[in-house]
Amino acid sequence: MTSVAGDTAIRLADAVVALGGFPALAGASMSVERGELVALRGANGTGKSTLLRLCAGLVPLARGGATVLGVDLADDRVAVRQLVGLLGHRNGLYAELTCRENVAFTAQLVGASPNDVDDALQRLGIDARVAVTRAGALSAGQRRRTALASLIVRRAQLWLLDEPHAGLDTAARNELDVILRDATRSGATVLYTTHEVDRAGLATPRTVTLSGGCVTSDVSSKFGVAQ
Amino acid sequence: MKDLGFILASWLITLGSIGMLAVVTTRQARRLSTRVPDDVKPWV
Amino acid sequence: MTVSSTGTPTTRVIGGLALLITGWVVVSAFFITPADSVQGDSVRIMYAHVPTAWIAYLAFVTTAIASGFSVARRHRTLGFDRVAGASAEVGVLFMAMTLITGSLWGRLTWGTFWQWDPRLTTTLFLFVTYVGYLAVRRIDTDPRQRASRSSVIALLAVLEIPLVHFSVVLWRSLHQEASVLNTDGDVRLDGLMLFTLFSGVVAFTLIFVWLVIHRQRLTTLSDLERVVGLDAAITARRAENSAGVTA
Amino acid sequence: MNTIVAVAKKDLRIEWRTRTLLARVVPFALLVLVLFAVALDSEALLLRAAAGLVWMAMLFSTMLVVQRAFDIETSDAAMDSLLACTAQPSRVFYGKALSLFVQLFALAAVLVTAAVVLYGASVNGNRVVLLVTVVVTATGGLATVGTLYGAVVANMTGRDSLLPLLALPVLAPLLIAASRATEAAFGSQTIDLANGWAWVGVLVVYAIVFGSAGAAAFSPLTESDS
Repeated sequence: MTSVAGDTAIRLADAVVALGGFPALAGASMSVERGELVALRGANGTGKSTLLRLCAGLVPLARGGATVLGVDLADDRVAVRQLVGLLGHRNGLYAELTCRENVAFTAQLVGASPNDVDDALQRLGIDARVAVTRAGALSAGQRRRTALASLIVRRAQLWLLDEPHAGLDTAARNELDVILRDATRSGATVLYTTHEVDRAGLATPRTVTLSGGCVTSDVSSKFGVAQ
Repeated sequence: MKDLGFILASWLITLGSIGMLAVVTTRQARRLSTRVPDDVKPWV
Repeated sequence: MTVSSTGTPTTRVIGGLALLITGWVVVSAFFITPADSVQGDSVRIMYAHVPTAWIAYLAFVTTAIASGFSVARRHRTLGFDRVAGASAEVGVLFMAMTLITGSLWGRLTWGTFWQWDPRLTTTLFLFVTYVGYLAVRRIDTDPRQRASRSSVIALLAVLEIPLVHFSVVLWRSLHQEASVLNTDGDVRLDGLMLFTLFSGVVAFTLIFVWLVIHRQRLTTLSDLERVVGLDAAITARRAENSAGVTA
Repeated sequence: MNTIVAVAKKDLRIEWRTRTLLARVVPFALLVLVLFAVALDSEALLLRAAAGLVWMAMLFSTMLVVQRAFDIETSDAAMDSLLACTAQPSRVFYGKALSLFVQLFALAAVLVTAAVVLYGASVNGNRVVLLVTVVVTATGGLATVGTLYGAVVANMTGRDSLLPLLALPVLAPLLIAASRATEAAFGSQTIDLANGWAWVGVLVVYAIVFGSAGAAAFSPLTESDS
């Protein structure tokens, strides 16, 4: 899928998002090119999740400008929904369906093949036993992996991941890093939040730090950022 | 006048509720107006 | 100095005129017009009831049209949505008054407070539908979201009401019951009675316009208050942020 | 088409595993019928009211089924991903309506049987055709309106009390038409068979109107706000 937006995936200009009168984003500005892998850092309550939800078209823009994949969010935030894959706090799974059924449902909707489902499950280390377990009975980490598998199957242009590493074991975290880099190599843009300094630094060429609902630092490095 | 009670009741209900809505509206307006600066009010 | 009301010279003129004409209608209804040959004195309720009902229907037509415009403009201008909401608020009140005064009149004329005739039944459903519409509007959310949601409800009501009316008409037509009294309120009126009724319609239309103008300005105020509050909150959050960095 | 079937199958599979309909809604609807019988306390009156009571019970049960159908979507924010995966939200609407239709149809079958058993209503000969048509068209209307207003309240606070307030007035024409037509099918003295079929016409128009309106309105309704 091509877009008229050129090379910019996300452009925020003093973006403000109000949640019940509270400015969760209080004028954030940043720009992300297509194919970039960007980590969003910041303490709890600095607006990381809100920034992701804004980019996914789930919350209205109150002030400023926001363009995601060529879609002006102030004008039509629903249009961006289809281009973006969001993994939020909640996994978006059906508790009564098995892990595999959840991923297969996504595959059916986007027209992916059953092979894609198997590949995605395998990449996230979901074995046959877990695959046939109801999502409601899985552990938090396994549910997270299932949601990630759904995301892989979707092949979205922009990946927005809220704390994707949380709840995963070391092997899965490393595999996730590989998956994210593969995604950017195939042209997708990845934006994920984390509050782990080392992971943000080592795995990611660019780290954007949020504080008080604003972008306070933006560091790019090929070698990672020394803290 | 026959059925004066019914007729009076109808008129009182009608004019009373309109009056009440008008009073509530103006009071609310007075309360809210002070919290918003004049230069953004489109009718000022 | 802040202007401490939503009034303007125009609304004051409208309000004054409305009061004046309403005064005349009351005087005429009680003391000048004669009793009706069929209905007797209960016709005096009609001078309040008919204009009220007229305004109630006018209000819902206004809401429907304003909602349609709001959708057509894709809720970019919230003015239409505010008018739709204000009109529905006024309409629900007038609809309640219509139902009450109507049943008082019905008690005198038909001998019953309520009859399941199509007009009454449709009016009742119209009332309940717009109570629901107002309930949706009251949910605290972003104004544009409010506009988008409530316009859908208002436009669905436009579909619903003819269906309700049609099915009630069909339903009642199957019951061949004689009316208690063969009148449905459309009485023959002499010149003065007609003029009083007409004055009532004019007066209540002015009242409606006055109320809608003021109430949509109230919505504007509370939307603006949100904006002003957000400005303050953004400044506060940014200040807290820079304070945190220097500390 | 694919999306419609996928969504409907997903909903029905979840329903089959939780058996909410069987375990809660069907008992509730039967209970309503029994309580009506106790309240009316007259067999002649019950027989006369049977059709209306069946559809009243259907309306109340629809509220439960619709709430359940959207709880599935909102409890883990699955609706957001679902809508993100489809180009046409109207297909999600039809998918959810289809699954509601299947569930409500099964419920209607149970309730009509219950009316025959409990209230002494009788259906015979060519009246069966009318009855089946009424149940199909009325259930179609219930499913589309239910899905539409379920979506309206899905991301609102206090939706449990809001759904009946919004949906029941809209369902009034359906209640009137379905009750009268079912009355005709039950062999009532007041309504003949031809009139029964006229009411079916109303039900068809109703289902088509809200089926298309729902599909058109579904997309703006699903914008979440927090």
